[in-house]
Amino acid sequence: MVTLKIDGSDLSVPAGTTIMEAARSAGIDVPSLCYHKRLSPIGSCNMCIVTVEGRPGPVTSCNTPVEEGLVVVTESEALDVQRVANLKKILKHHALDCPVCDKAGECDLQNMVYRFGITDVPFEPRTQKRVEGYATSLIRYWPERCIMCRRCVTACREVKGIGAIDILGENEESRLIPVAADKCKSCGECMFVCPTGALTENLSRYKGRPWLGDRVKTTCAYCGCGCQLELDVLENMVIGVHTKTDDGVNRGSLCVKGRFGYEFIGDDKRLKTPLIKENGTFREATWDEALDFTAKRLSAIKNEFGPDSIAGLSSARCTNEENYLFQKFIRAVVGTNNVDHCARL
Amino acid sequence: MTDRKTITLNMGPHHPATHGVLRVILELDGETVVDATPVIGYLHRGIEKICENRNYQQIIPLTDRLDYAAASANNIGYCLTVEKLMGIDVPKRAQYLRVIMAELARIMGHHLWIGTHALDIGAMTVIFYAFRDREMIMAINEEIAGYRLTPSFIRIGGVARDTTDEFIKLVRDFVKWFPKALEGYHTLLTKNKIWTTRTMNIGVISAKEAINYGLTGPSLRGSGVAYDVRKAFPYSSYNDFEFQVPIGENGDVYDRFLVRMEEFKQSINIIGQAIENLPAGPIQTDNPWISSPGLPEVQNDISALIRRFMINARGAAVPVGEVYSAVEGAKGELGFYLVGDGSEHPYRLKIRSSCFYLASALPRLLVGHMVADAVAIIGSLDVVLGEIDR
Amino acid sequence: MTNPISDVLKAEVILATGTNTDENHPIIANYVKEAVMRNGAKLLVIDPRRISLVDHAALWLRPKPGTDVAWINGLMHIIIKEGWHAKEYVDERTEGFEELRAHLESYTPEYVSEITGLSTDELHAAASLFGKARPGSILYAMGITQHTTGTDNVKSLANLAMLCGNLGVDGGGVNPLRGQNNVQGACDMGCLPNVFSGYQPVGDENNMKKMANSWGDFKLGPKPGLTVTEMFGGAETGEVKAVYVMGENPVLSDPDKQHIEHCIDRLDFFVVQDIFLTETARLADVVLPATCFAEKDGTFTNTERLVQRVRKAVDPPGEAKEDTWIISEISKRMGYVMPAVTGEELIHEINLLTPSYAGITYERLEEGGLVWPCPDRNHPGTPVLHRGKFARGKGQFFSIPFKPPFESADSEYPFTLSTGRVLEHYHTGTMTRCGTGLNRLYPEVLAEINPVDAERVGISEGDYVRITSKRGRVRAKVHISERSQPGMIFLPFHFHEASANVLTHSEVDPISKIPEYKVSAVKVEKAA
Amino acid sequence: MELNAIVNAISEKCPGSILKQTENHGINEITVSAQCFYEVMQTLQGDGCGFDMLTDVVGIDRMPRAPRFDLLYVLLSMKDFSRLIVRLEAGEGQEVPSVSSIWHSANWGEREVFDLMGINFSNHPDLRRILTWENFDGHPLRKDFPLEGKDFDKPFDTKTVKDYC
Repeated sequence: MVTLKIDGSDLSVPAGTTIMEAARSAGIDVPSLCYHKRLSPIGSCNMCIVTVEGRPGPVTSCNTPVEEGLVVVTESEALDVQRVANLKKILKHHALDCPVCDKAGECDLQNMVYRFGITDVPFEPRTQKRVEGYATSLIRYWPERCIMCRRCVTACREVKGIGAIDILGENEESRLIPVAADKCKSCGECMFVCPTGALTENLSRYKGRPWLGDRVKTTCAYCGCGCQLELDVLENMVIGVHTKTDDGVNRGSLCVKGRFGYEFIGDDKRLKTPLIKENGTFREATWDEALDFTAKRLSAIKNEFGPDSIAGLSSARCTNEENYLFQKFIRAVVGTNNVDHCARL
Repeated sequence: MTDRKTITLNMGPHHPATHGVLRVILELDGETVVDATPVIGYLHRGIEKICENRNYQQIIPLTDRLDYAAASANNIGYCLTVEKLMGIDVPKRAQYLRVIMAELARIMGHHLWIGTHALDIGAMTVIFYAFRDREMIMAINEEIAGYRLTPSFIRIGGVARDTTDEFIKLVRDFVKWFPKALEGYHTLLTKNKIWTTRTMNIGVISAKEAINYGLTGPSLRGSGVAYDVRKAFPYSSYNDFEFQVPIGENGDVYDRFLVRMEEFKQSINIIGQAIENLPAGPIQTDNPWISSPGLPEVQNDISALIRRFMINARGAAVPVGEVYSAVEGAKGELGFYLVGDGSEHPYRLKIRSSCFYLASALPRLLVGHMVADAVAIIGSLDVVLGEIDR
Repeated sequence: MTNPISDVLKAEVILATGTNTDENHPIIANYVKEAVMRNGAKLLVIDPRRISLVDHAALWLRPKPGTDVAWINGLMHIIIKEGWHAKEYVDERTEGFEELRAHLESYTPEYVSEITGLSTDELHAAASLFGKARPGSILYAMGITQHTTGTDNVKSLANLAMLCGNLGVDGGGVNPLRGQNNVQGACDMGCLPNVFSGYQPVGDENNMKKMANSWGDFKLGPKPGLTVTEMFGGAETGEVKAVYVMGENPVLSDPDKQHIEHCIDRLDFFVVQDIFLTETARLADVVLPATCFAEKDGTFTNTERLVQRVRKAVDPPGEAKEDTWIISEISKRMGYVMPAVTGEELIHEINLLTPSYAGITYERLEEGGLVWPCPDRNHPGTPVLHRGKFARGKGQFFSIPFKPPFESADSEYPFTLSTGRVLEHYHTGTMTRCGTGLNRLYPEVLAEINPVDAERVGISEGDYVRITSKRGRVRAKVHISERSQPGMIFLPFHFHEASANVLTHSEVDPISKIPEYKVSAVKVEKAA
Repeated sequence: MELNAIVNAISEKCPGSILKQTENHGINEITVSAQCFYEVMQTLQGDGCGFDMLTDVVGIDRMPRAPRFDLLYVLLSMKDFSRLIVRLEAGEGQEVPSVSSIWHSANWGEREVFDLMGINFSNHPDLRRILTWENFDGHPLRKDFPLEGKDFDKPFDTKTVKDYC
C-alpha cells in the first residue's frame, strides 16, 4: 500500500494505482474525457491534469502512478484555466449540432462545458474536412463530433481484442479509420465508451431524448451470459439499449444482439390475438374461446387416453416462474411427467 | 312553528353566470338562499403535479392557464419565485416591461369582469365596450409575444423579447385612449339606478371577516383593507411608480365594483409611467446558464449551443431550497411556494390561488340573499375557475 | 458452470473446446481475451473450425468432428505418463483413477492421432500446456454435447479436469456455456421429465409428498416422462396425443424437420404459446399470444447459475398476455385454480419447494444477482461448486471408450455437416430476423466451406449450393472461408427458408437424448 | 412582527413548542411541534401576534422521510404586512388539528391538502375531497402516485361518484 495526500485528505491505495483512480476512490471527481474504468489510461484529453508538489508542471493523473508521500491538488484556479483552454481547443471545431445529436443530454462534452462554465468559443471551420471513415449499418460515425479521445480504439483493442478501428494522422488530419473492417462485429463497444455523439446507434436515431424515456433495468434475453442492460422505453416502445460499466457480468459490454436486437419487441408481426385453426386456416378468437377450447380438448384427451398421452414442451426463453408454473401445470393438473424443454437443442 | 320545506337548486357547472365551470348547490326557502355549497374541480388539470415533472422553463406556459383572463401576471409571479430561489437579479428594462405586461393583464382581466358582471345583472351594453378595449390589449400582446390571450412573455431572468416600435406605439395609443373609454363605463353603470339597486348592500362582508376568509385583491379592498402586494411587498420596481390603492367602505358588491373601476385608472397610470420611462439595457439577466443565448451566437459557438440546449431542452437546475413569493394578480394575491431539490424540476410547486379562497367565501356571502343576487355576488368576486381548480 | 464467469480471469490456462465463444457467448469471450491479454493466461483451442478465438490462442488443434473422447483420452494418457497430473488431489478427492489409468493405456498418441487427424506433436504440446499449468479452466458448449456421444464427451472433460485438480478451485472448473438465456433456469425449475424443481427426482417418495402437499390433491406419477425428442417420436407411434408448446419452435430447432412435421401432423391436439407465428405455431390447432422478456416480471438464471431479475418495461401488444396468466387460466378451466400467478407469488412458492432456490427473493435480487445453491434468506449464494468436496463425496473417474459418430462421411455424402449459430442471429431467428438492424448484417444463410473443397466442387464465393443429406436438401449461399476444415461444412440453423435441420438426423445420445447436430454426412453441389 | 417577539409570545403560552426558527428568503419561519399546535396557531392569530390572515396551506410529500409530510401554513399580518410560515411535520396517517375554527380560509385550504396529499385533519367541519371526486382512488400529489398506467387511465365511472346533494 502507498499513502499519499489528495486535496488535503490522506489516502492509502495499492501500489500501481494511478492518481486518477486513487482520487476517484476517495470520491474526488477529477474531470476527464478519455479515461474509462475498463480501459488502460489513454491520456489524450489533458483534462485530468493535477499538480503534484515538487514537480514543475501539472501532470495527467490518469497515467501517473501513485508514489509514497505524494501531495496532489486536483482543483485550483491555474488548473482550471488550463482545463478550460484544453476544452476550448476541443470545442472550437466541434459540429454545431447538439439539437440533432442523439447523445445530447448525456454527453460528457456537454457536461464538461456546463461544469467549467465555458462561454465564448467561436466556431472555426476545419481547414480540411474530416473523412467519414468508419461506419457499420448499426453504428454511425459523425466525424465532426469526434474529439479524438481514442476511447473507442482502445476499447476495440482491449475489451474485444479485435482492433478493427484506429485513429491515424496527427492533429488536424487525425481520423478514425477501420483498419480491419472485416473483423468488426458491430458489437457497439466503441459506441458505449464514446463520450460524445461521435458514434451513435443507427437504429434509434432521433427517437427520443435520454431524459424523456424510462430506463428499465433487466436481463438480456439472448444467450446464457445473463448480461445486465437497461431498456430505453418511450411511450410503451423500446427505443434503445443502454448499459452501465459497473453492472452485471458484462461490465457494460454487450454483443451485437444484445445491443441492437431489440426491434422484435415492438414488431408488427407479433401475435396479438389468440388464433384457432378451423379447416386448415387460422381465425382470430377471443381469449375465453381459445382457453375454453384448449382446456376442453386437453381434458378430453386426458380422460380418453390417460394423462401420459399429453406432453408439455417448455422454453428456455421463458422466466423461471413461468417454467415452474408450466411444469406444475403438466405434472399436477395434467398428471404426467412428460415435460421437457429445449436444453438439448 | 311549522316546518318549512326548502328546495334545492343546482346552479352550474354550465351556467353562464358562474364564469366557467363553477357549480353551486343552493338551498332555497322561497327565493331566499339558506345554504350554498360550491362544488369545484371540474377544471382540475393537476397543474401542480405536472409542474413536478416539467423543467422550470416549461412551467411558464402552464401558469398562463391559471387565471387565463390575466395571464401575464401569473408568469411574473412564477418567474419571480424561481428567481428568488436562484438569487437572480433582473435588469431594470425587463422589470419595467414586466410591469407593463402585468398591468395590461390586470386591465384585461377587469374588462372581462366588468363585461360579464354587468351582463349577468342585465346591463348588456357594457360588454361590447369592454371587449372593444380588451381587443386593443390583445393586439399589444400579439405584437410583443405572438399570443393574444396567453402571452408566456415573461422568462426566468427577464422577458422573452425586446420591444418593437409598433409595441411602443400601441401601448401609447392605449394609454391615451383608455381613460376616455373608462369614462364611458362609468356613464353606463356607476350612477345607473338599476345597477346601484342591484349591487348596493348586497354580499356585504366586513373587513375582519374578509381577512379571516382569506380574501385578497379587490374583493378584500372593497371591504376597506388596503392590502395590495404591490405596495406591501413591492416587486419588479413597483416602487418606481406612483399609484394609489383604492379601497371601499361597505364591503358590498357595489364597493368591489368601484374598487375595480378605480384600479383601471391606476393601472393605466402605471403603464403610462412605465412606457415613458422605459430604461435602456438588456432584457435578460447576464447569467449565461439561465438566459438562453440568441440565435446568431448559437450558430457560431458550440458552447453557446450547448448552453442553449441545456437550458431549453433539459432545463437549468435550481438550487435546493424553499421559497414563498407572491404577486398581486388581477384577482388578488397569487402566491407560489416552490421547493427546489437541485434538479431541473421543482420538487413541489404549490400555487396559492386567490380565487380558490374567494370561492370558499361564497356560502358566507350568498346565505340570506335572494337567488337573483347570487349572480351579482359571484360576479363581484370575479373568480376564474382555471385558477381555482388548477 | 461450476465456476463463475469471472473466474476465467484467475486461470493460468484455458481450454476452449466445442465453443465458438466469440460469436455465441461474446461476453464470456471478453473475459477469455482479458485473461490472455492482461493476465497472460494461455488459451488452448481445440475445435474443428477456425473460430475467431484462435487469434488469441497459444495453441489451436483441429480434430475431426466427432472425435472428442479420443483426443481427451489421448491428452490424459500423455498427462499421466509424464506425471503432470495432480497426484494429491486425485488421491484425496477422487476414485476410479486406477481403472482410468488402465483404460487409457491404449490411447497412445499414435492411436489417437489416427482417429482425430491431429499429429502426435500437437497432442504433446496440448497436453503439456494444459497438464502443467494450474488452475486450468475448461469451457465447452454444444460442440461437445450435441453428439450421440455427448454424455461421454462431457464426462471425459470432467475426467480431464479432475485429473489436473481443477474442480472446486478458483479459476478452474468444467464450464458448459449454456446457449439460451434461461436454459439453466428451465432445468432448475424442473422442466425436465425426471426431476422436480431443484433436481429433486420424481420417483422419490418424499419429493412427491412434498409437492403434493403444496400443490393440492394430485396424483403425481413416479415414472419419468418423455424427453422432447421422445415426445415427437411418441406422437408418431400414437402414444402421445396432445402437445402443449410454450415458447418453442421445434420444427426449426429439432433435428430432421420433415420427421417432426410428420409427427406433429399425427397429433390430435397441438397448442402453441408464442410471441410470433413461428413455423411450429403454423401447425398448431390453437395459438396463444404470449409476452416477451420486456413485457413481464420474473427471473432468469444465467450460465453461471446466477439468478437475475427481468423487469417489465412495456405493455404487451394487442391482447397478448403473460405466460403465467395463460397457464393459470387453462388450469382454472381444467378444474384447478393456481394459488400463485404473479412472479412474486411464484418465487415464494419456488422458495418453499426448492432447497437450492430457498433464499432467492425479489427483494434480495434488487441488490444484484444471487448464485444458487442459496438455501436460506441469509445465504450469500455459491459461486464455486464442489469446493473442498464433491456433491457425491469423491469425484468419480469414468473410463470411457471412443465411439465414432452415428453418421460418417462416405463416398456418396463426402462432407461432414456441422450446424450452429452465428453472432448476429439467435436460435430459430424469430427474434433477430425482425426489424432491420441485425438482418442488415447477416441477411441470409451462408454455408461455410473450405477453399480446398470449394475448388473441388467448383464453386466460388456467393454461389448457391445444394446441400443434400439422406433426409433432405437445402439451398444456400456459399461463403468460402478457412474457418471450416477441409471436408467439413458449417450451416447456421436460424433460417427457416434453408433450415439446417432438414439435413440433420434424429439419432440421439442414449442418456441425455441430445441430438447429434454436429455431425451429419452430406453432399454439396452447385445449384442452378 | 419580529421573529423574537413571536417566539416569546408563543413560548409564554406553550413553552417548548417551537422546534426551530429560521429566516427563509426574507420570510420568518418557525417549526412547531404537533402537541400544542392548535394553541400555537391560536396565539399567532390573537391580537398579540396579529397574524389575522391564513394565506395558504401547503403540503409537501417528503417520501421516504419519516415523518413523511411537511405541512406549511403561510400567515400574514394585516397590521404590518409581515409574513410568517409555520411548519409542522406530519407522519402518514397522523391527524393534524384543523385550524379552520381560527381562520376560515383553512376550511378549503385543509380540504385541498386532504384531497391531494392525504393528510387528515381532526375537528374539521367538512373534510371532503375538493378538487377530485369523492370516490377517487389515491392522493395525486403524493410522490408515489403513478403518473401513468392502467389504473390511472380508468374511465371516469359515473356510477361510483356520489352526488354531493
